[in-house]
Amino acid sequence: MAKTDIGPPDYKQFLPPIIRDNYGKWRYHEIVRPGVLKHVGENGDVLYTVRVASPRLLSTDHIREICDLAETYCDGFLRFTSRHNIEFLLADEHRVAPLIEELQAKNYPVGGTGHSITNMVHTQGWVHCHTPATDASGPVKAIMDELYDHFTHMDLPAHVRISLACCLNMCGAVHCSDIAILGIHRTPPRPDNSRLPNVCELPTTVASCPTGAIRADMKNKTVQVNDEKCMYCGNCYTVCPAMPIADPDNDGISIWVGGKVSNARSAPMFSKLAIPFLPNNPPRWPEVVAAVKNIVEVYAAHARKHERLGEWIERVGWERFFTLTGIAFTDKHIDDFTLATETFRTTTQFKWG
Amino acid sequence: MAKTDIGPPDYKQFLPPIIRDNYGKWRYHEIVRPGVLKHVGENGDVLYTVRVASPRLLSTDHIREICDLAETYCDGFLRFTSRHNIEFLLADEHRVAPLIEELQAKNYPVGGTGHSITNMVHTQGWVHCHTPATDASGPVKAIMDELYDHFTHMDLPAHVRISLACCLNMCGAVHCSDIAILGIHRTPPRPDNSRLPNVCELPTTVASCPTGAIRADMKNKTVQVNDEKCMYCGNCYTVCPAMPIADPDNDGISIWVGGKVSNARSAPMFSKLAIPFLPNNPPRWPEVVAAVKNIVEVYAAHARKHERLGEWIERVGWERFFTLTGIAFTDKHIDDFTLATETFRTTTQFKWG
Amino acid sequence: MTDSKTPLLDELEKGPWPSFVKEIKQAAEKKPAAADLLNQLELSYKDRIGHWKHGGIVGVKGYGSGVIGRYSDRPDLFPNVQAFHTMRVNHPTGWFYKTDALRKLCDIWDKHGSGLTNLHGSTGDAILLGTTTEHLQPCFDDLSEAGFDLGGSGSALRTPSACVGPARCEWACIDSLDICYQATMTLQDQIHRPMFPYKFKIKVSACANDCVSAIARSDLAIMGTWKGRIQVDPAEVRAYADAGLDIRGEVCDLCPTKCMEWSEADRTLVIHDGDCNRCMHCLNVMPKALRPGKERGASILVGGKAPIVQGSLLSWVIVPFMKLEPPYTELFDLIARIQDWWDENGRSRERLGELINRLGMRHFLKAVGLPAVPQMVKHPRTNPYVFFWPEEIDKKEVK
Amino acid sequence: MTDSKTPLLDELEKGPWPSFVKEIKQAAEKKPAAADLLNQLELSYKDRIGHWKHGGIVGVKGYGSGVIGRYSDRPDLFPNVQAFHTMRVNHPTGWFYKTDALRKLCDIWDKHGSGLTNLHGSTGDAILLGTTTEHLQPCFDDLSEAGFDLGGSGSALRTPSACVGPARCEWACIDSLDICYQATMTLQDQIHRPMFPYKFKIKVSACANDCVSAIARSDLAIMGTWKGRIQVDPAEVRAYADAGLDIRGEVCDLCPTKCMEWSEADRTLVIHDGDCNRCMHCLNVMPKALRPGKERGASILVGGKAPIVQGSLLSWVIVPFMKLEPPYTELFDLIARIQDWWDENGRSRERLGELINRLGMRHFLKAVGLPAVPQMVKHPRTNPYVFFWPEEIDKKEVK
Ligand code: SRM
Ligand code: SRM
Ligand code: SRM
Ligand code: SRM
Ligand code: SF4
Ligand code: SF4
Ligand code: SF4
Ligand code: SF4
Ligand code: SF4
Ligand code: SF4
Ligand code: SF4
Ligand code: SF4
Repeated sequence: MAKTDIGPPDYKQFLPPIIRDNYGKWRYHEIVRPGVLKHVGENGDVLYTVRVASPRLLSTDHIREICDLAETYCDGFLRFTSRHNIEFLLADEHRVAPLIEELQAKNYPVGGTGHSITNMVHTQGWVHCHTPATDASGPVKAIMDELYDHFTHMDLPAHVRISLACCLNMCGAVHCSDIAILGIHRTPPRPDNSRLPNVCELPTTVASCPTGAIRADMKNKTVQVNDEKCMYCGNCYTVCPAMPIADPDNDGISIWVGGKVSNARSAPMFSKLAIPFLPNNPPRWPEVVAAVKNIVEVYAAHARKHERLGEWIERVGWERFFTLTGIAFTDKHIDDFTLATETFRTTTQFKWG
Repeated sequence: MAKTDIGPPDYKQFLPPIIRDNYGKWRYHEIVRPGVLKHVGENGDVLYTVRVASPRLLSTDHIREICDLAETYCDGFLRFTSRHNIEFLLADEHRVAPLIEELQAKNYPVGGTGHSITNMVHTQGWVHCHTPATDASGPVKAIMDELYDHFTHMDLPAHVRISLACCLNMCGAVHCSDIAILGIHRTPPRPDNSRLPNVCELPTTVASCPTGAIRADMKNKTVQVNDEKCMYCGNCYTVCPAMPIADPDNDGISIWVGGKVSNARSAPMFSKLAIPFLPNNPPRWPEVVAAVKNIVEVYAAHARKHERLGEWIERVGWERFFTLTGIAFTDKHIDDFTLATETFRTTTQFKWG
Repeated sequence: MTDSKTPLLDELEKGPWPSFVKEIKQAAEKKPAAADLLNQLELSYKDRIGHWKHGGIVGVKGYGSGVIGRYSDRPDLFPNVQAFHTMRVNHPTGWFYKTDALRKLCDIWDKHGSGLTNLHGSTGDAILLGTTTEHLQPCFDDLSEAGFDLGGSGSALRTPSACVGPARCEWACIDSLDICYQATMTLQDQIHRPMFPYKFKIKVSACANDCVSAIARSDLAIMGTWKGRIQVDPAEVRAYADAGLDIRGEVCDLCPTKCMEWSEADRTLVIHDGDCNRCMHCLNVMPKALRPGKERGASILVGGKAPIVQGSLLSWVIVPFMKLEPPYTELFDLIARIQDWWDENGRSRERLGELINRLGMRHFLKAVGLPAVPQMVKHPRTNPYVFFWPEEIDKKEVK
Repeated sequence: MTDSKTPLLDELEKGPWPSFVKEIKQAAEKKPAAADLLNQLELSYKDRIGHWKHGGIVGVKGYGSGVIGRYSDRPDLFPNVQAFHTMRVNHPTGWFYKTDALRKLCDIWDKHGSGLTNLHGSTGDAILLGTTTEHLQPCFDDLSEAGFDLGGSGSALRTPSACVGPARCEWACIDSLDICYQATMTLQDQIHRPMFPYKFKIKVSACANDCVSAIARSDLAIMGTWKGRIQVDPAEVRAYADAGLDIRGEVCDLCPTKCMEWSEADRTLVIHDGDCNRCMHCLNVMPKALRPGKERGASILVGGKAPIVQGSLLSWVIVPFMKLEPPYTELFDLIARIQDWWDENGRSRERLGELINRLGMRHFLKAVGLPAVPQMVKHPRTNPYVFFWPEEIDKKEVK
């Protein structure tokens, strides 16, 4: 029988020799051009990294093509980044240009470094998950097609991290992104009274609701949803399959802005609601693409160098953000969950717009 | 029968002629010396205000003495401030010096303007209220004796507003003061099962508890307190007299810092816990006096001009505040009420101390 | 000395700060109640505990508020404070007095009460400290005769208060005194007859310095402000600089929006008013040179309160700008709509802020008819738990 | 063209960004499951709704996690994705590969699955996307043979991840890769056999830039940092200035603690390290001139998570500084104490952060034996609802 609990392969065997030699002894780096990092060791060694975009959803044949490239140019050493890009690791400066040439010939976008828009962290969507309110890969493709030049050029005030999650579970961890695309439902779940008694535990189902909208109906061994208290998070569906919530006409996408993760300059911040709802309009989600593009452009035009989207908004104020982007402010932007009072303006300090 | 609903006397009849003439038409003011304001009207009129401290608790005979002074120097016009000081209003510059002379002779402290410590907003304490965990007037007297020079001199970086409330009801509105003295209980209420059924409504009593520590005991028509969930706020006692909470050995004072109300520079801020507990040590509360003095002195030594206590702390960081003041940080400083998570440090940005 | 009955309190006669003990002793010379107050207080100092019982319900005819009942828990020892109720007298707006009015108050209180007062309580009332149940009505009658009325207590509108404002302040953007006085007069019924789920406080500050702590201490805060440019007198700006003010360091650097630039070279101050959030700091430092803009009005905030029950709240902006001119119809209509909604939905002992928090700001705004604007929030929501109104949803039958 | 069965998806083959549709089509050439995935996805694009059923429980022998069960809701139309489970393969720490290992993965997946993958999932696993129940065990056997193991899913420890750290970054203050790898190896049992109230995630970033989003996305975040002075190379600082970097504007002014001073005159940079909060900004802008201080270790934070159920949380500092050297005993002991407490007290589907919030930080600190320090909070509490421990109270009998 197969061995269990062996854990992943030891990463050390996958480190190229130059990294093994300079492990923990790098002195500095430079971005020599978009997508190309140059790391210099204390001993003068130089490592080049060429970063290319990936659709993340990869076929094995495509992976083999990537392996071919890595073998030709990098002695077979490569890595993936925490945002799903591919990085070719080269000890030999002379191979950098030829690699890039071949990459470009094969339509691999080279970029994603520095003050650019790098790959979008995203999720499964209609490709594999059971709870999505939108697709993942489709909107990502449509958005990145539009923002392509910002991947290959470092022409923004600072890093812009865009992420997508197809439901409120937020597997794409969009809660701290410069721009977050979040699939949302807008109608309450519809308990299937015939199936529910067999497939769901009542107490768990009731407890799953963050707003207490679910009441157990002991007599019928099912549950009732108080539609007024339901904000369509879908958590009840996660724990109880007999409470479907997807709704083609009312599911869609919300847009969030101003989050960040790094501790650089400002502390990490949550993303905040910018646009409560845009329709699911496959295959290219034009409303979503336009909205994201607008935000990026307004940011690029107004922010100062090194200023992340959220830092810029904090400096100029949210009222200014809404004015400049032309996004409508609605009652949905005003929090009404448990920490709502912390977000209300408790000062006369504000701008007119 | 007496007329009802006549409302207060119309304030306009109490305005001195110079104010009536310049109402809404003041051009600027200067603080000519501590306690003396000079307001200049658009037409060049000049109004002098001489501000003196008051113990707030005044006997009628003392009020009459104040009236005498106002009649001698101000044609009988005076006002009180929102912090209980007395203000003599003079149209005639020549009467200012004589007034001050007489005030000083009679031991009225002149001051409380500009970057000073003005009067302490405070409450009833043992003089009149039924829920206090400490006295009000006594600690105020002891503290202001010690800080007297900061009332009569404008020698601090900015305004320092000190307030006192003798219980968590916070009538002294200490929740937004530079330094707040707050009476606290530290033991749970003791339901008096014999009286309770007659004097208290069970549902109201149960509902009064912010932490859900009270359970109705329907059988005995009384309530039970879960000591572990009780944080001694005393609210149950407010709604149900049969739940006394005062405890001479464990009641005392907590100290809070860094609140402010004005919108100048920074938005209004709540006061934050500095010292969880100091004993009730009448008649002069030496531990409390020393603690307040220490905070004022550390602040005075380190803050920049115009920087309120809370603004200074926000700039240097709370870890630095605790280091500089030598105040011990404890688990009690860490919030565990409903908005606690908003106060936890969600960044690696901090100082070592 | 040695045989003082109040050795502990005597300690508080020492020191430069005016002594409340002296006040009580002064009153005690004439009033047995004041003497017993002193003695009971001494006992509290000894026992480290209060000696008042939970207040009872007492009052004057036709009113449900204005009096705080109070009884000693040691009437055996201190019979003259067996009952020791306070009367809250609505102060003249702005706490302005002419001495004749003050003297009248003193005379009435010497006649009916302990001779002790608080000028003023922290809500703003002139507090007459300690009388018996029998004296309440006659005292009220005399007060009324003298032109005074009681303030609020209990689940009523509490005595509104206002900063000194236009009477003596160059920054007043609204007539805080008149607004407060008109509110007090218009809402008399609410002050005297508790009719609400809990207390309701209104405070008026004529600028953002908030000298009556309206944002922190009132359910409804009216805060003067302006639109348009700060009025700059360039000559006076230079005069401040000449007099040694470090305009860059003390003014520009402390401007929260960093919208001011001081050029040392040509000695001019530029303000990018579009970015200014009217915090008042620069005006505070240079009152002679800078004045509020010309289009004036108020921001309205709601929900401020102390911690009981759900925690302290600072007030929240609900109207960024409202013109305020007599008879303040728009303001008073809004207050009425707010109170109606609160009255209808509030639980007992639930302040306005707590109710809004419980039901959600969107319900409040809809009920009182105010549009959502970004000025209402520090930042938009961070959680995705967004409600949509039924009318916003595509009604097609869901399969 | 006109008779494409997937006209909607075809649209997503256009444009410069790499197309996932092309990937699926490529796999579909060999794999009927990929072909049916494509067709079902086209239907979803048409219907604007997903066509997967709620996942079932499937897995491999001895493990409770690592596989996500998935079934089509239209097996009638798409029989080849009737079952379409994913396998989460624990990635090599740092996502480093040599091509032979990657090729082995591909071969195994071509043998057992759809030929489609995610490199990588957002927790970090190499995701093998879509196979049948029958293939799970054989696929696992082949993976194990090739040196791979599954990652976490369900109420288990999830696959830990780490930033590239010392392997390729000059700022690494800890060996993020080794720590992550040791944690992964030490805690194998927790990864494979769900034993907790809910999921638990560990991420390691070797500096405050947090390139694996540890603070936002893990229950336990290990963040490299340093004590002492930033190492400054004055010559390189000048070189940056010479090359045109605006050191005052781009570095000093953006320093959050304003603890840096650049003197244009003598071209020197002074850092008041005592005020520095090690945000990394200045190092980021001038990597050649500035380096982290020499005493290195980590800050430990806990509680980060996405919104379900009680709202998103960013992690909270619980240990400001811990030296981290192999075998990391102090760290692993702390993790064990934390998990024990959570396991004992947590309700089903309650993440660590939510539990701490429910029971109170003081209980957590006491249980895991950590002292309260100011670094744990943005600011001390503002509400007066303070608990005292019984042992802090004067025990004299209360009368
Ligand atoms: C490769 C990668 C780590 C890994 O283990 O995979 C990485 C690598 C580097 N990061 Fe990062 N970061 C990587 C994800 C992140 C993330 C996580 C994320 O985006 O999900 C963050 C936090 C993002 C956020 O704040 O929302 C992150 C925040 C930073 C920062 C801080 C940026 C800021 O100013 O806020 C720096 C510093 C800088 O670039 O000046 C940085 C710097 C760097 C440096 C320069 C470090 C170094 O000296 O080698 C590396 C090249 C950066 C570049 O792309 O220009 N890295 N970096 C990740 C590449 C992702 C990608 O493919 O684009
Ligand atoms: C008389 C009074 C109003 C009243 O209607 O009674 C008043 C009067 C003035 N205040 Fe005030 N303030 C008065 C209570 C307040 C309060 C309320 C409080 O303390 O409870 C505040 C908010 C305090 C807070 O933020 O916690 C307050 C915050 C200010 C500020 C903003 C200070 C800051 O920088 O944060 C100014 C501006 C300044 O002084 O530069 C100000 C300025 C002024 C000016 C200069 C306004 C003017 O041009 O006339 C007045 C003289 C100030 C002085 O004392 O130096 N006043 N002022 C109150 C006097 C209280 C006292 O006896 O000491
Ligand atoms: C007299 C006064 C204190 C003083 O010495 O100045 C006072 C005294 C009492 N307050 Fe107060 N409050 C007084 C101003 C305040 C303020 C300050 C303000 O109005 O600006 C506050 C904080 C602001 C607020 O309202 O939130 C305040 C917040 C409370 C609370 C807590 C309310 C809350 O929602 O958190 C209570 C408890 C209650 O209502 O049951 C309370 C209750 C009480 C009671 C009636 C005690 C009780 O539980 O029944 C006190 C009667 C004392 C006595 O025996 O005379 N008092 N009370 C103030 C009223 C004088 C006046 O009319 O001018
Ligand atoms: C595959 C993946 C998305 C992706 O395409 O990358 C994923 C997919 C699912 N996640 Fe996730 N999560 C994935 C990373 C995350 C992350 C990101 C991270 O780990 O950094 C998060 C946010 C961080 C966090 O954990 O808080 C995340 C937060 C959730 C949640 C909400 C948890 C919460 O406490 O808020 C759920 C709901 C649940 O657990 O029931 C969830 C549930 C799910 C389930 C299992 C659906 C469910 O309700 O049972 C999804 C299965 C999809 C499928 O059919 O394959 N997933 N999930 C990621 C795991 C791949 C991997 O192992 O590498
Ligand atoms: S975000 Fe929601 S729909 Fe998308 S993969 Fe995660 S759980 Fe599934
Ligand atoms: S969708 Fe969310 S809010 Fe609505 S009933 Fe289900 S768990 Fe509750
Ligand atoms: S703070 Fe408490 S004890 Fe003091 S007067 Fe107010 S209610 Fe009474
Ligand atoms: S004192 Fe406060 S916390 Fe304790 S039982 Fe009474 S209401 Fe509850
Ligand atoms: S609030 Fe403003 S207008 Fe009113 S007195 Fe204070 S400074 Fe003047
Ligand atoms: S009022 Fe405040 S924000 Fe406006 S310019 Fe002056 S200092 Fe700046
Ligand atoms: S987190 Fe820091 S150490 Fe790790 S890769 Fe990013 S910048 Fe380098
Ligand atoms: S690391 Fe950040 S806080 Fe420290 S000196 Fe550099 S910029 Fe300033």
